[in-house]
Amino acid sequence: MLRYLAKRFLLILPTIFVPLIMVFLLLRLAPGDPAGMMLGDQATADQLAALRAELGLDQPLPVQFLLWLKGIFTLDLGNSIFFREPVMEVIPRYAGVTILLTLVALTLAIVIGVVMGVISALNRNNPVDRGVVTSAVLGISLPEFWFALLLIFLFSVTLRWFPVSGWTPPSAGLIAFGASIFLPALALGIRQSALMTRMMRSSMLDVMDEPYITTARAQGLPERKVIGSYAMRTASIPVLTVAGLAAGYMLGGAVAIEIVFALPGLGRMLVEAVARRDYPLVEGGVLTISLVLAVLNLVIDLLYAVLDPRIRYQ
Amino acid sequence: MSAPALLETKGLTKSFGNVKAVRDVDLSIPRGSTFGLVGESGSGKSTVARLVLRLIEPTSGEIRFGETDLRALKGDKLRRQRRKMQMIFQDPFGSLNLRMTVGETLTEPQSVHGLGRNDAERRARGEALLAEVGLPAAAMDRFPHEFSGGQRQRIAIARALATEPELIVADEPVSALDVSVQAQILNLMRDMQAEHGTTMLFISHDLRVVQYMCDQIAVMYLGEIMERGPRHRIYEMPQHPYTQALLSSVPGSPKEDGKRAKLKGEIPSAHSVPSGCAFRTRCPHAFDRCKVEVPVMHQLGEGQEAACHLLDR
Amino acid sequence: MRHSMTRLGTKAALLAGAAMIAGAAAAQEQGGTLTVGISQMPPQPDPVVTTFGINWMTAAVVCEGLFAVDNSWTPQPMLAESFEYSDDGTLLTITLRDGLTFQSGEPLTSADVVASLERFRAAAGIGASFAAVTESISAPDDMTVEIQLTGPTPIVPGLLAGTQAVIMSASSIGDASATEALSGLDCTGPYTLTDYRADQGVTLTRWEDYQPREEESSGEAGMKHAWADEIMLRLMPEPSVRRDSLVTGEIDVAMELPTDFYEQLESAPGVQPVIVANNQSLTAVFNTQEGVMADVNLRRAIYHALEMEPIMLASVGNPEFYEIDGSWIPDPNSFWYTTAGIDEFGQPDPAKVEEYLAASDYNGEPIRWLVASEQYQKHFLTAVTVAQQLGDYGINVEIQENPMANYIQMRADPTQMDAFSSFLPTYIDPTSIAYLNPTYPGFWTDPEKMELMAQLAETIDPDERKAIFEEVHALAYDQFPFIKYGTEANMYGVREGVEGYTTTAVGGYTFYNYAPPAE
Amino acid sequence: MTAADTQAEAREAIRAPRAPSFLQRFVRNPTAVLSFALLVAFALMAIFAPLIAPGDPMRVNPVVRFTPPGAEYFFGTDNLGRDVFRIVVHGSRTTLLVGLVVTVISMGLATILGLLSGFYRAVDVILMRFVDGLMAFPGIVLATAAAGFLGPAISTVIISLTIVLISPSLRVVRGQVLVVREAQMIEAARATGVPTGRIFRRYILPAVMSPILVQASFIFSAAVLGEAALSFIGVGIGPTDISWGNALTEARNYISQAPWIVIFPGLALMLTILALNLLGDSLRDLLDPRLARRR
Amino acid sequence: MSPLDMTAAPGAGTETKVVLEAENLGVALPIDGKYVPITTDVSFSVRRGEAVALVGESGCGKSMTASAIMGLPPRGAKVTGRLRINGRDVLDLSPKRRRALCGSEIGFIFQEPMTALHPTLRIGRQMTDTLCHNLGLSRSAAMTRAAELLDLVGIPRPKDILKGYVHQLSGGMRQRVMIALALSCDPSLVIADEPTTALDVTIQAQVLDLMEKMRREFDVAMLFITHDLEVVGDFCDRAVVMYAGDVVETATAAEVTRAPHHPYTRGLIDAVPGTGLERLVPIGGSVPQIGAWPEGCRFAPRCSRATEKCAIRPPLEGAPMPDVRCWHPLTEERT
Repeated sequence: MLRYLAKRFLLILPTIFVPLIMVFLLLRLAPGDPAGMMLGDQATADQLAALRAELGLDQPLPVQFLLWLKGIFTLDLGNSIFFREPVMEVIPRYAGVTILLTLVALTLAIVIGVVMGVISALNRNNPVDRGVVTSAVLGISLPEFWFALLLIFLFSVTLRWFPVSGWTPPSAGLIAFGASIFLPALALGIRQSALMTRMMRSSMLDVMDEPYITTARAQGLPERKVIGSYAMRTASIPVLTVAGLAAGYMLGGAVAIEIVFALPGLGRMLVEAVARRDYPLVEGGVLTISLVLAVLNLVIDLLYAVLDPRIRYQ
Repeated sequence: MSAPALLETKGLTKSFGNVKAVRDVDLSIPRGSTFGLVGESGSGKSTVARLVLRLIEPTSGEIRFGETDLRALKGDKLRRQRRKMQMIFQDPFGSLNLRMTVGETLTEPQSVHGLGRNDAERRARGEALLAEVGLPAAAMDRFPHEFSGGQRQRIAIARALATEPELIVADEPVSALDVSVQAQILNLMRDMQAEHGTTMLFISHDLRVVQYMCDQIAVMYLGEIMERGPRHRIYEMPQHPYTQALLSSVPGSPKEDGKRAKLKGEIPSAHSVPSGCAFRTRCPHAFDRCKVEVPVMHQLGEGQEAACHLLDR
Repeated sequence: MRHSMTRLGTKAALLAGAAMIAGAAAAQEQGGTLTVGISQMPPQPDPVVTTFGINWMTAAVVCEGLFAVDNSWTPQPMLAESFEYSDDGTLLTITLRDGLTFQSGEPLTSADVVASLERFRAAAGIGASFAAVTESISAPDDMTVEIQLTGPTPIVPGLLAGTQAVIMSASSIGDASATEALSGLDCTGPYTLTDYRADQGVTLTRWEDYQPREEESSGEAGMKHAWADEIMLRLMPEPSVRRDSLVTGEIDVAMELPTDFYEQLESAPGVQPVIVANNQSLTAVFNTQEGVMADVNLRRAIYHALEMEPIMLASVGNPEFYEIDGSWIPDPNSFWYTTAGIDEFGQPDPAKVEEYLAASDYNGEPIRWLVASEQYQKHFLTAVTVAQQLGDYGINVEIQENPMANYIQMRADPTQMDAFSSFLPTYIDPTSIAYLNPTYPGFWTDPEKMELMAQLAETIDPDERKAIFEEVHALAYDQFPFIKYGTEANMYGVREGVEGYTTTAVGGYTFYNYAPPAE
Repeated sequence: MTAADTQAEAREAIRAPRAPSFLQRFVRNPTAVLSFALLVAFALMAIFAPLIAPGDPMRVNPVVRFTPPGAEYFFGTDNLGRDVFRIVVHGSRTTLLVGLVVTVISMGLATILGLLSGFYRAVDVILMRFVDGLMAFPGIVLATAAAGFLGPAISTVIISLTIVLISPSLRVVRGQVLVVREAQMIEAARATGVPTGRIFRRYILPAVMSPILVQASFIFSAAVLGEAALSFIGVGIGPTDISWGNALTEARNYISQAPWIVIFPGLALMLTILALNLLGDSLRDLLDPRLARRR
Repeated sequence: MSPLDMTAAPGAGTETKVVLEAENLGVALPIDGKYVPITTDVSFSVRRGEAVALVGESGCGKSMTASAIMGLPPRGAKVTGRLRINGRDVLDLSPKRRRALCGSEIGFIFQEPMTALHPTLRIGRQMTDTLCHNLGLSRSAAMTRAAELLDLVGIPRPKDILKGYVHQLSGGMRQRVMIALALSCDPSLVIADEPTTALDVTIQAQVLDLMEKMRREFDVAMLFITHDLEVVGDFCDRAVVMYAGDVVETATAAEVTRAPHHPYTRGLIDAVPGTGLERLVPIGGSVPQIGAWPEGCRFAPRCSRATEKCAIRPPLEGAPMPDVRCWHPLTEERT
């Protein structure tokens, strides 16, 4: 298992480098001056040049690239141009929010998806099922940032059940944290939960037709047990496999949600950092997201192995 | 055997990774005969079928088709050679292109091999083929899913006949069919073979079907041929313990001592073929020598051969 | 449009032993928490390292400079007790107030002032202007600072009234450069910085040992009340979020609201909009160095072709929030406010357009006009309305929209642009007006202007200076290196019960004078 | 004797009645018809936008700011006094254009590369590494970086969405090719001597065409959503062009005072995505040659 | 043996006790809103210690009948007629009580043990779930019992197997586990649905031997569902031949395999290649599609003996020959 883990982790590396290199090139070739963004409207040309030199932006591109590569391996991602702090210190502040948001949204999506999918499958073709299937199609078609706006309008502005926005870290109390993250997570998770509902439903329908379910029934096991521990056990495996994709989607989709709910997350930070041409920060952020995603996928792979003994990693 | 062999293999071997699916298979199929290859799952019989058709590349060994060295053929030459050798598959549903009409299915082999002068001629031939396999001409414009399993297998047979091949390899052609339909297809294939004089390599796990269809029979176990010979020798005086066990396991065969099972244990996996004689782990007569020495073929007369150390005694 | 203070405080003024024009309610006492929703936050509180004014907010509450600006944009002493120029006007001697300490407990001495000002001198923006006029800074004794000037100039107190020029203890500065941010602030202001999270907000706690000045509050100058026990600045980049949080009572003050929210805040219970009139000028700047716009007659033609009302309406939307006013200093309260050289501002004059166009070399070439994507309303909408109006005269504007990063880069390159949309706030001193700097994009280097600016820099008498500035102003209204469309107001919102908030463009961050609503 | 004999044996009729054509089945499927009709309606709206809602959609008219929906302004006006109806109608042009172009380019490339990749191992190994890399990374972030590079414009959105969406499409096509490649009909065709080119054309392409079509409709919907999301966060088409996502960027500040600014463009967006998703779903059912899908 | 034996009809002798009795059992499925009969009038009985074969080609309704007996017909199916298990009418039981019969009174052996055993649950867990639920054993007692059962069906190292998963076993082993599972709660009836079809011929022989042994040891009634008449002759006492949803002939296994009376049964025998090389006589055409049964005698369209009379559906009893649903039964003996 450990060897497998190590191998998987090494395999991640090339995967991560594709987006990193793309982003590096995109950014450095992009017009726009980080020094200008940093010093603002009234900086003189001399001051701009001095800052550029200080930031190493006057070096030729290949040199910058090599320095940056070297930085990755020495765990030194440089200093943020805007924050004037090491990227390694800036990123965690933002990454935590996004990761928590994604995890909560993912959990929400999986729970909603599994529950609704099972309910739907057990009521195959009756009004309950049709209701679930219809709302799932609607859910999949819901632009999450728009849905987020509607949620804010309904629950925060009109009903005042939740804070309008902003971030309350878990350290400030679980209830406050829950209240601040519920709507964003719901908005972020809604499409994925609809997808998972459909996936769970169809997977459940498939599994319910499997001979081993008939066996379980033929052994006299009560229906609750047949569904709860025999059918759902296998039916949820495909849901798990899409959880990795969903997590990736959410990490990206979090940008819009973070903007709408004013969460200090990585996605929003990246958009701002791109606007500010804060190269080291963008690159660090991309690296972080790729790593988080890779680790998440690894975890899902391992979970997959736990749930499905047919898959064994050597 | 006096008739010249149409298909001959020597030392045919195929490995997938470190799994030897087929080992040292020597076959000789006389022109115009039906040769049966029988064995349980994992015996490598289907792999042999694909090897002799060059659908997969052998690891080693020779394949001769008439005067042609099949292994020397490549690319377009090999493709053109295929006109002379066709295949019928187990699953008529999977082997037909569901998006092509029966007509297209039957004219395609002709057109790719340049048979027939024009489309009309090829279509006429297609209709004749359909009639031959017992389907109405109206079937030409239908799609495979509009037919029953038996009918689809008829279409597959018609397609195999379309290029007037010298050799047809049939891989479990009836095992997916109901008993009553199976008999139809077996009769059809026997008739076709009689009519066209086609040579046939017939692969099946069903000993009764093989007995019905084949003149020559080879019994395979774990990628090797255990015994081969003319039908009556194999069925009436099997010499290899495996053949004997196989025959007595067939339902409806007389039980001795109230038991059917001749063999203990399970078929070993192809990953761990036993040393010496591949069959020794299940053989009721196995002795020390079987563990270390691979038995050679013993000539037993009338072309019957078996690979067993017992025959040395 | 003019919203005056709702209530006048008396008791609080008595507490401080001085009169106040704007203050807290009669029953106001110290206590409570003031929560402010803010739109942006710098990564660190150090004001020296950034030229973006909005990022000075924290330091404006925590720190003080030698001078501070009053409501007429005139610098008044803050940490300084007094100051005087030498006879030749090249030496400025500043005496510090006695007995002041930093929040760390260290006493305020001239050494701290020298350290702070040396760092300020190396900073961009105003710091650069300061550096340009100073030879050296020295401390003859603990309470005295001497600034040796390069020549006679009156602008130093104005430059030192900015938040970038705040005085921090020398020990906290250490050897940090002007681009190296300090993580904390050790200053002399009424609040201490207790918590700073660049992604969330700031917590400021009242400093009990603060020693206020005794003059009445005016702008940033005078007495600082420090009503709230705690001031929390909460980062809320979305304006709608700040508004909604204000309405739901999560915050007491919502900074920087779009004027579109005005009616809504008016009608919402428990909150009210505050209009900061005369906040800034909306403008266009022309490339006077290269390209078609270098032609002064074309610039004149353009000015006379424009009708300002539709341009301002398109941009601002609500007529209550703008004034059609040509003064380059937008705030009429400012000493420097002038309309010299302007007649009939905002009205087109087709005859003059024809005349100047005929005099120009312009033949319908496209005018490359830069706007920043992030400034859709202020940049794009003004530009597009201008383009429409100019189109009637065959003047062909080609709007080029770019992200801010590219916009800043492109406008600095005289070969890449002919004009760009911009805006201009009120400055303490006209020499600070960025547009008048010859290296500022636009590159207005007219010799007459250069000469006038040099005089302005060296003249000390305020009235003489104003006369010179009016000449510059009139010159700009003849050569049109830039065009002003009008003056725009700003808006923020407060909850009912918040007292002492400012309504003037000067002193936008005087939260220490805001009294939180009673519990 | 044999022919007559086999005739007798096979005497049963050809089983099913003629299967209805794709078109017949399509027409009989209410979901397919409804979603298709909706898309056609949106397409017509885009094509005839200047006739349906004449005038410049970007024209600001501050005097009529925040007018609620009514006879003059069907969908009301926004904070700048722009006609929301006009914005919605004209916005469909951007949305559908981006969706269509992205779908055509990415599915076209994905099909070509997917076929190659499914058949040539070397191509496959390189391509899949690259695709894995792209997929290991949220598309929206990549698109943000690309937008920073290329500047806000429709072409930027098209390029970045194509880059982002080509990976999932390629995976689908390749997956299908790999499945089809293993199908026995391919072995049968090879055994018959059908040349490789013809196998591609007559066997593999038709077999992967259905999933490609289905995938295309989902890619279309993803592209529509992607354009809206990018424009919404401000890295899509710039504020000077019109799109539904763009319209929502500013509108989100006014949802409590003028909800119509948010509701109508969002609704149009959602209906388009819904129609595409439903079309994809029904295509998936309709294009299954076995017609045996339970659901 | 099972606690429900107490409810058995009084007076029934042990050796002749009827365990299963089906009377005009019919299953109909809803297709396009209409109930389509899949099987009709299926009547037969199985006694303790007896193996009865339900024979027929695919689509004849034999598996549907078996699922109806288990009480696990497909969704929406309508089951008609009468069904008695150990003397008790079970069709009227509530689903819950009906389910209670499964496992404890009826054991089930499926065709594909690979898919019939849960892929991601340990074998031990599956067996003990059954044992705990039906017999009220504790986990550890159930584990011991499960190991005993596995030992009984000839599985070496049962403890290890219990910790494993089905995919780790060979085909023959899987079917042994399946048999152990079916017998685990001491049922009085075991239904085996094509239990050897998926196995290789040598393994099939082993499994058949095992089933015979177990049948004796546990003294159960067995309903053996198969398409293979040869296996019937080998393994069963009596046979019920089904065609197109109907029982067409009921007789002893010997009679059915050697001297059948229904033309369909005869046709089946003739269609299988025997030791002789004479040409096979296939049944023409193919099995009608499920539910689309022909009017009258359902076999008539494929029958060489069909006459006009066959337009009327022959009864199982009262036709020319008892227990043969045919107007023109074969009377002569053929080898």
